[in-house]
Amino acid sequence: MLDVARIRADFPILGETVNGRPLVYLDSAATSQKPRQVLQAEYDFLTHANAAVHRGAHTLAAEATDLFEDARATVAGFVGAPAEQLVWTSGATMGLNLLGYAIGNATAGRGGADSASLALRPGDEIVTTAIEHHANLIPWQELAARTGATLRHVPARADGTLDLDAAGDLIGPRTRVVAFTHVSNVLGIVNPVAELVALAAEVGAITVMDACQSAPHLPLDLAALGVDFAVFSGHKMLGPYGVGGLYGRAERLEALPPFLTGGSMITTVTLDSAEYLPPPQRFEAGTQPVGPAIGLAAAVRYLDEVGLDRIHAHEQALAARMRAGLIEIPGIRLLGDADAERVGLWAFDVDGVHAHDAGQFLDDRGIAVRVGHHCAAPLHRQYGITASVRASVALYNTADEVDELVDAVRGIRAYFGVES
Amino acid sequence: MLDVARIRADFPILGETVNGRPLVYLDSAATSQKPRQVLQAEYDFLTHANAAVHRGAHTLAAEATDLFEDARATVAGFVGAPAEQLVWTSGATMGLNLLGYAIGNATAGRGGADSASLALRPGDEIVTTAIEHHANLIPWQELAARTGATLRHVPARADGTLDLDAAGDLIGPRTRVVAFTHVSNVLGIVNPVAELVALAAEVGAITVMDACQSAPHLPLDLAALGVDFAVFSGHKMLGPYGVGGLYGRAERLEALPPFLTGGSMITTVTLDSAEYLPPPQRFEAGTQPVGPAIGLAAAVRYLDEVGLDRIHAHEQALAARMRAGLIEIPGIRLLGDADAERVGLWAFDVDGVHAHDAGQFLDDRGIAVRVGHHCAAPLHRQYGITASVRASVALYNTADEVDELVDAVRGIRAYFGVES
Amino acid sequence: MSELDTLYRELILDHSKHPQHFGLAEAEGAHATSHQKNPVCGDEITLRARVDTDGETIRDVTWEGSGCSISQASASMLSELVEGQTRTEAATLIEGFREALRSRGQIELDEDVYGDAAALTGVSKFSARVKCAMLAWVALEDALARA
Amino acid sequence: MSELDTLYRELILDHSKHPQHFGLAEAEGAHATSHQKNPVCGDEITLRARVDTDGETIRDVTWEGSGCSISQASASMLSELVEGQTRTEAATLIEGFREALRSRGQIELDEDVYGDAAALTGVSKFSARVKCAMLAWVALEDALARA
Ligand SMILES: Cc1ncc(COP(=O)(O)O)c(C=O)c1O
Ligand SMILES: Cc1ncc(COP(=O)(O)O)c(C=O)c1O
Repeated sequence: MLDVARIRADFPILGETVNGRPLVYLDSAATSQKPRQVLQAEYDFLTHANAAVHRGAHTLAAEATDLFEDARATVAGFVGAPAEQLVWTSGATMGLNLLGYAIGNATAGRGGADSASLALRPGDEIVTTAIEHHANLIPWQELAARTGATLRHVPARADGTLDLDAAGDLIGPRTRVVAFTHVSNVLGIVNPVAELVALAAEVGAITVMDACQSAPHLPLDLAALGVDFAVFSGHKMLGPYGVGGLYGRAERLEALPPFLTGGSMITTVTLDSAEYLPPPQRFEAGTQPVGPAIGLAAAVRYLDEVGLDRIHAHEQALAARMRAGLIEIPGIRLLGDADAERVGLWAFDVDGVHAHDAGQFLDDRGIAVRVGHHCAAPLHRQYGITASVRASVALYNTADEVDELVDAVRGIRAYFGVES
Repeated sequence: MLDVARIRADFPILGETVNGRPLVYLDSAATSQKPRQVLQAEYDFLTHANAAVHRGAHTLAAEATDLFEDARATVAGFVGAPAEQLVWTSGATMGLNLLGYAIGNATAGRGGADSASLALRPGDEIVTTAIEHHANLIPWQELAARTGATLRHVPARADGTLDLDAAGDLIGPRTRVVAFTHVSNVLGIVNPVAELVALAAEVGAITVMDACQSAPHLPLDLAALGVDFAVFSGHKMLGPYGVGGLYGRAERLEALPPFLTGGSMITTVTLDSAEYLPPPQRFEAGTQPVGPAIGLAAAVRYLDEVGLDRIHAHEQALAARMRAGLIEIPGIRLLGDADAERVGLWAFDVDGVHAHDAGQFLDDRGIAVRVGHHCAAPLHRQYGITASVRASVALYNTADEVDELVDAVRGIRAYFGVES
Repeated sequence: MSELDTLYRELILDHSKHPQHFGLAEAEGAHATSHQKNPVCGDEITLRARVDTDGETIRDVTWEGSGCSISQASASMLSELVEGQTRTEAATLIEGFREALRSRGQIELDEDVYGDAAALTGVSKFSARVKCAMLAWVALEDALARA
Repeated sequence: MSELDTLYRELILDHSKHPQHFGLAEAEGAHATSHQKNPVCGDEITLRARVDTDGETIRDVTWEGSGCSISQASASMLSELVEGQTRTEAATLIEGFREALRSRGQIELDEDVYGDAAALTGVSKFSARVKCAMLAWVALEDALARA
């Protein structure tokens, strides 16, 4: 069991009131709140050791470099990776774009000899899924458009689970990339990574996993999962804005041409050409988000101290309680109500009331949920709606908060005059 | 005159000691220190109003969105631009890569009808200069390599000033992009922007200005300077890591195809294609560095309150004092010692002593300077060296600190046994 | 009246449930149409109108769309309001409406001028909803610019 | 001795001013060469060596390069040290050297084992300079791997 009261005391914002009611923050899937320890770590760094890293010989710079590289090792360890296989990014969106553009660059003949293995030819296929966040969809659309490759999609069944039979048919000898999310930010279902990785391995395709919604909620061992690449965002896992991670298997990272270019990622530069450092530096052009990286290291230390197993159990219990309450309410339809392993979020549709209005009603009671398509418009279209309400929990949420949500949801349709 | 003592009190790190000596921080051109007000602004936001912006209907999200957009207006105003012409980036390197890739995308036929105006054809020329930071050089090398355009360079004279006659010859009908730095991070010289803009305008080329080293040190009015695009980094201007700005003239931004793709930059998304929002959102895929942006707004408010005119005067006085001291020392050669307007930095070479050793000697006295090629390897090659020592000041530096530097530099060659 | 009730006035819920001028008229030569979208929540509105042969008077405002009650009610109220007004009057109304909605509760909409749409005054205190209320008005502005 | 003097021992300054084995030998078939670079400060070292016909003994270590006194002295000291050693001995020396330099002042280099190069012990407390001292050693490691 988690000592949630003690945890809450570390998150100053949870004491806020909204419209005169205590804040009930159920929007952690959009962005999590940050504990004191994270803010303090960044503050301490900026007031005691801040200096340009990897570039200076002075004491402060050496100290800053050590702290920055320690942060890399800490965050890498948290996701089951050696330090040198973790590239800092500004967030998951950036990490996925990095992959799309770097593969595009390989296709354009940039990079070293082994980069050719990543080049796409017209007719090659990129496979993603029907449930992706736009960040794991549009970069692949653009890569396909630039290279002449074809984009295909693993369909989702009505209950939100991926159709693995269809995936088996789709993934074939022309497949070069298989990009999928570990956990959908709308459905909360943990996808069958092992099966997808096996299908991709059979045809030698690169796997790219979006770990945004799993990293803060499940014990994560990327090396064991066997994916080639994975991305996550700091701000969703108790960390600061402006930092995220890209994990890559050593030989895949090594083969990848640079994406962003500039300072600190080169060995030799003349006016007309440049040679590039090995990973991870090759992908870290310019000044890195040093403060945010140090903050993120404090965040994963915090998560580790509480324990991901316990966090997962706590959040699953809250999700189960939420489901039990919501399915009793007339006119509420849960999206992705499958019998599957999941994280602590539910998106739902309120019959006869637009999600925006439902969200406003909840906000009036101090309850912060997300409304809209949650950057997964195609998935909402599949459910015949343009928007839904999503309530998502984190380690700092309580059963009482879940009950308050359920209670409030019960009042929505009456308020808007929709008969049940 | 600046009340430097009062300013210093706002920067907690300036009270640190290094090797038992009070820290003399002369490396602000690499990264500046951050005042309490900036740290506090970010802290207040994260502990009172943090939520996902542009995406939620709940009160916290609305508050966060307002603060985030207010920050945009503040930072835009600081550089002389309307809010909607400022795109958030993770830093200057990212902003320059955004331009390189977006122009590449236009060349590949992406973007709207007016994007075609930005497309490059083989034989087209991109002009940059011999004094650029790698961040304003390698992205153009890569763009040239991907599109078949040719990269050319405005040479620098021995005193570090740009050779405008040569620029006049170089910039011609085939020139499509002219990219130059406002102030070199090695030479400190303010470049002739008006002349370069006029040369580019004559042939209809796009101008891209790197304002990294001017934004924190000079009053900046990008609209008045007439450049098409400009970039700067938050961490060099008293702001947090992980945020920067890209300014664009309205019609140029409008013509530019997207670079990073993902959430929050689209209107309609299907599984196979997407339509994009107008600027600035078109260029802001995924979660933005909200905390850092709010911190950066506090930083520019701080700079504005002190006054850029007064800051510039103070820093110029320190630079003049530094020059007067250094040129008296045998074996010291200043790079870019031209009779030109400049900011407060000097790079120099110590005859017979490697820059790394010189920097170590200064560090022993608590003086933090930068040593190396400062991400401008070609420029150092032109001076026949691979590395130099650079001392750079900011508003919080004092005349005493400059004197300490000069004093210490006087001892370098003797320590390393080099006769003068 | 609770905060929430100042947003969801009875009149707004009425209009959203019984939208006026709903259902797009057949497009003829004289009609101008505008499609507007709020990308965050997927609200969409298509609005159509024509300007009379006098070159001034707005006629036959119809619309279609889906979205939250604020955006739907606003389209309904707007259509009633501007039917028969001149371009210039409509432009003034739109400007005034925009200003009031962006005023964060500082400016009230006058019922004598805005009719039922004055009930949207309360939206200005909910900055995340201003776009919803503006959607139809932006569509009309856009349509008139092309009519 | 000041902190700085623990870094810049007399011996280091001597070697950097009078580098031993400096000047690359002509490359013959049996020679292996490695070029290493520290991208931050532009230090460069090219080191060449050959392994005797016994397949073990290191001979004719020469080098060339430019950089700070630490990197130059380290190359000079290393060349003296490994001349005539076996591959295995050199590998052990390199490993021990790397460990000591990364120890942040915890591990001392034994003068009986490392000769003049033991004077580089002080570098381990200056983490930004560890790369400088390692440069030649990495070059030797790389060259031997190909010899
Ligand atoms: C002139 C100049 N341009 C570009 C950059 C790159 O900025 P950043 O590393 O913040 O992206 C720097 C700083 O390193 C610089 O001084
Ligand atoms: C599943 C998933 N993927 C990608 C993203 C994009 O993350 P970011 O906006 O931090 O780049 C998100 C969050 O919005 C997400 O939930």
